[in-house]
Amino acid sequence: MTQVAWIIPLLPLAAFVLIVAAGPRLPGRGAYVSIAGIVLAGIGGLLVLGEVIRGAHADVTYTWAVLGARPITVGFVVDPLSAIMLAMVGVVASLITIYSVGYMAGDPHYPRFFAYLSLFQFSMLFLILADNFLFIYAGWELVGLCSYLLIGFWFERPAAARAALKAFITTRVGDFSMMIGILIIFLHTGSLRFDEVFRSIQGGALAGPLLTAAAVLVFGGAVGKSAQVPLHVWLPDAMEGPTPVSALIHAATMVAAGVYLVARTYPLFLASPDHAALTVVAYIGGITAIVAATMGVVEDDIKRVLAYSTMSQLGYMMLGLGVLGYTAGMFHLITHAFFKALLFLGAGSVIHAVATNNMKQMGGLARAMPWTAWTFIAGTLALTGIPPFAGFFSKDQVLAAAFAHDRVLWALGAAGAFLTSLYMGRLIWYTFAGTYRGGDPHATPDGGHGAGGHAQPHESSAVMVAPLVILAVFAVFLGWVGAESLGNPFERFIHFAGAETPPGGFGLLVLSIAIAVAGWAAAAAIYVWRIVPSETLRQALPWAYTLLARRYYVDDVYAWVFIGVGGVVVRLAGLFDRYVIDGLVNLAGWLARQVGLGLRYIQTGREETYLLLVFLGVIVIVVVRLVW
Amino acid sequence: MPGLTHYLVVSALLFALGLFAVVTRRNSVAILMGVELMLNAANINLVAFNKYVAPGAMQGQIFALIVITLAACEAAVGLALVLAAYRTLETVYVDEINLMKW
Amino acid sequence: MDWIRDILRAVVGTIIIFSAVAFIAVMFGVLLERKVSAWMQSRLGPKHVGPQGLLQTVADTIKLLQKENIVPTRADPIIFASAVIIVPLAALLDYVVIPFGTTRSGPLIFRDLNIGVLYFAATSSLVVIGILMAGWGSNNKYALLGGLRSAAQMVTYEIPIGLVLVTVALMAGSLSTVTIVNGQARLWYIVAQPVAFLVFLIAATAEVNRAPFDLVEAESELVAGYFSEYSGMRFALFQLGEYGEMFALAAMAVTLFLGGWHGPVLPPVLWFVIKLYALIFVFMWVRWTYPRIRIDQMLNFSWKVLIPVSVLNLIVTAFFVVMAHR
Amino acid sequence: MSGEAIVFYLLAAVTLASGVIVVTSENIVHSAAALVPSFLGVTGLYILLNAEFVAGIQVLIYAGAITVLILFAIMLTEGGTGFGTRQRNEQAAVGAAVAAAMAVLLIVIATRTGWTAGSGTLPLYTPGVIGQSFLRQNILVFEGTSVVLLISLMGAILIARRED
Repeated sequence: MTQVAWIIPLLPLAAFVLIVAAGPRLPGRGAYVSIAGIVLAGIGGLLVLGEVIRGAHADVTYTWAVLGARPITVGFVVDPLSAIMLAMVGVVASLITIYSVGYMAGDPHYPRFFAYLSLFQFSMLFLILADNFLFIYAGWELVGLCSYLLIGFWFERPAAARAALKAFITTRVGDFSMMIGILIIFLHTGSLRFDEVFRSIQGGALAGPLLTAAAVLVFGGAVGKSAQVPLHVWLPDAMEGPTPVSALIHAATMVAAGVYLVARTYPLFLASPDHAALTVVAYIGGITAIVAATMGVVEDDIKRVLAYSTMSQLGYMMLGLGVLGYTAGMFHLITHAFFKALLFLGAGSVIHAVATNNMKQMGGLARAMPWTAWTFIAGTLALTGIPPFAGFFSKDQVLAAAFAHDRVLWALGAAGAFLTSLYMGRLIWYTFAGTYRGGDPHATPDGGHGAGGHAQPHESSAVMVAPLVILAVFAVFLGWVGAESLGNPFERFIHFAGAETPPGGFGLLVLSIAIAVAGWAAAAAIYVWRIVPSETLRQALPWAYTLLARRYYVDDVYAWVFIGVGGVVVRLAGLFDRYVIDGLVNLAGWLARQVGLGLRYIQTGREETYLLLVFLGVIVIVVVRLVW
Repeated sequence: MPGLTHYLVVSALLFALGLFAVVTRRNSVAILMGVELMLNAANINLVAFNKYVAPGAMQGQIFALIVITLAACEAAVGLALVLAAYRTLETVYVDEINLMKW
Repeated sequence: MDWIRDILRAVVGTIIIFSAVAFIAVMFGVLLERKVSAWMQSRLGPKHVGPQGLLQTVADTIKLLQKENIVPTRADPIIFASAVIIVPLAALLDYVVIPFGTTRSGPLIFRDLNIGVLYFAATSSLVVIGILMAGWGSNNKYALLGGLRSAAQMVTYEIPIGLVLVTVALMAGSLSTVTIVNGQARLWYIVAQPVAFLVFLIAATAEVNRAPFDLVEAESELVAGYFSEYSGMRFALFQLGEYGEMFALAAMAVTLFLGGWHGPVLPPVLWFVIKLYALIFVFMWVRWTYPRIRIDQMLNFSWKVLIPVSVLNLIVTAFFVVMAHR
Repeated sequence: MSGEAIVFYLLAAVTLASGVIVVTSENIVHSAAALVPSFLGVTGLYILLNAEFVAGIQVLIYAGAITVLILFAIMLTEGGTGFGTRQRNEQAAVGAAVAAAMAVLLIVIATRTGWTAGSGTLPLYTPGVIGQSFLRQNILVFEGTSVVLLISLMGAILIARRED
């Protein structure tokens, strides 16, 4: 299986082609084909994972083209890193696709959704299996495209169309940076293949500040894709897409591709002098972790809260990688994928039931939809790092690595963990506790994704609940594979020489738990016991609230820079274009016209004129000949 | 005794007259007349060369005869065209026959 | 310079024709016409001027000479005047190649051109131009219609005449009229070419605008055709041209088919004159016997009957000539 | 001045004077009528050049047929009624200059070139000799011309035919 792992991405691709070609005529209007493709791919991924755990390894390379003396090779690699990603993506995507059958039921563009989903799955698996920068870049762009298509799936909604464009353009900035980085690497090492590139770097083909620059540029791609500061602005808006898409792309897989990219090209970062590149990675991650968490505290849209949470957790992963916690970062990636997918799907289930995204219009849903509520709470506990849920192990490892490496970064992470508990607690109490504050769900106009005609919120269908339950199981128990008390099997499987996570120590463990619990307590104090009600806080700190609600004005700065300043530049360029360039073009046209107007006295269409000119010519020739 | 040059001069003048008619006349029939004059000038040349430059040969006269034949063809077709144009456009002035222009 | 002598001879000959042959013949022809018509209509005809009215035409000519030359107001004076000259001149030029007889020093002919028959066709075709000019120059719709009809008719009937000329030239192996006449010393071509003779006779009748092809001058339709506006001596000159053309065609018919001057006992010139007047009489006979035909019938007859027949005749003749030379 | 020269100059004068009328007359019928003496003058020149057959054909075709055809065309179109109409286009002056320059150039070339006078006796250009030449040395030209003649005959009929 390992040697033919390239089949795995082709299964969703085949599903995509089938749905595009046959569409609604397929069983389940294309959904079953899509599910079959990704489930088979997921099984394949698990098989590969099993074989890799037992020591299998594959690296297949073909020479695709030769540029001068430099062969461009393409191929795929199966090692622990790609195997675990393959399995994770396969399983999570399978569950989300199954969930989508229920969530998207009744949508007029049902087959198109599954076609996009399959195309995305292909792209993601392709990206994971890439053994060279070319393939990873191609997969990178493909998932970007799918993200664009899926965010704008309800393109008839202006907000969705705008969000899709925003995501596409923002990630494009990162992608461009990544392309430059790849080109620098190719220029100096003469290869795009990871093995050869790393070997060349060890041989000193690329070193010093240039290497750092290349690494940071490649990391720029990850910043864009993983929604790290300062390219994070697209992810909250990306929640305009269907919730399964948010779960699959903007929580579990695609945004994790940035982390995967850093992990995949880790030798590049590690080779950077004084760990400069890794420091950049770590600080970007740490800042993102806390910035996103603070923004999440004031957000009312349930999906956006989760989106900020995702950004924050991605920041943790980056932080982990940046502080030499290679295993910790990857471990957090895997666990996060499961519990964040669970949270998103649960949020989707809630939205499906109440037909709104606004948490303030929910409440008391735990009674109406217990399955959703309990799985959601399990995911939340995992996220906030309450033992023994999955997030506890991974986050703890990240924080331990940060503590060992840089206390400032640890402080950022710890503050983020506190805030995580705070906003997640807020979310839980707003949504599931108390009494129902919303109106008739189907009276609200925001029911564009198949809200049924029911007066009271009720539990979602089995096809939606079943994935929740499976994911909840993962969220609860997956952490143990990285438990140090069990010898941390995950680290034995995925590790990187020179970036071993140091053991955290018991004190740190307790501190971490205490921070998480403190967050929960703060949330309870504000939202349940109302010791310090949120309104009071808002009035006491209006500037802080405004700052957070306006997302630190980043969007406004961008708007000012790109629309204000950029607009001026563009307008100047427009003037230049209109008067100088167009002037030149019009001058050419005007000249041609004037010449034509002049010449048309020769082109009269009458034989007399032509004959006269002929004989004039004859006379000139003869005179010249006679005079000569 | 008039020699070759005499005939050539007459031919040249006749040719210039024909050319003048062709270039300046508006009436298409008059243009055809100019063409006939030019052809006559050419024929004078042919026959004169036959007599003075190549007395033993026949080609000068042969070609003069062929030119006359073709002139008849040209006149027939040309005048047929003039008639057809006149029937359609009710004019024989070439600068007014400009339906296909611009 | 023998060709200067030729030109002088031609000029002198033209004068002689003009005075002797043409004037006298034509005047006599006009009288004959009136006499024949009178005879056919059981009348007497001119009888008072001269013996048996012989000088009637002379008197008429003198009368015409005295008459005023009227030029219509809107007429084109140059064209109007020059048309009068072209018509009789072209008719008279035909006589250059007619061999009237033979003497001990050679044939009695103004110039025995080696392109004789071609010359005849060329000069007789010039008449059309005169007629067109007369018709247009008169600024009279009858004249213009008559001129156009006449031109169409003459152009049409020139073709069978030309084909017949070629046929006979083929028989004789020459374009020279003298050679053609000499070729008939033993057998007149009318025997070998009866079809060609008939075609020629019919076409000649049409060529000179005589009945039944006289619709050009149809009094009932077009007054007098292209010379409606002409008066006095100009009218006489047109008459001269017409009769001159008729005599020329008759003379050519004699030359081509009736053996020219050949004949027993009588002197050659006399034989020629006898044959000529016999043909003239035939023309007149036809004129006063047959009714006029319509213009479309006339044109159709030439294009659909005469020309195909003469072409066929030419081909057959050519075939036999080639076979005979084998 | 010899007799031949007198005749030559006479014929040349007739030809060119008529030609001038042809190209300058404001009356199209006058132009057409003036073609006749011009063609006949050229005919005379042919006779001076010992080309009697060409001369005969010239009279038959040009004077007899083409002129009549032109007159017919004039009568069938506007019959020379366009007296008031401008007969010359706007490039008359330039055209006159070009034509004059062309005449001067041709005359200069004709007088400057040293024509090699051919040796040999002038044969008698009888119709028979010309016919033999046509059907022996120049058979291809002859046949080609006859095809052109046939085609133009049919073409002229086709073009001038009134479509009913």
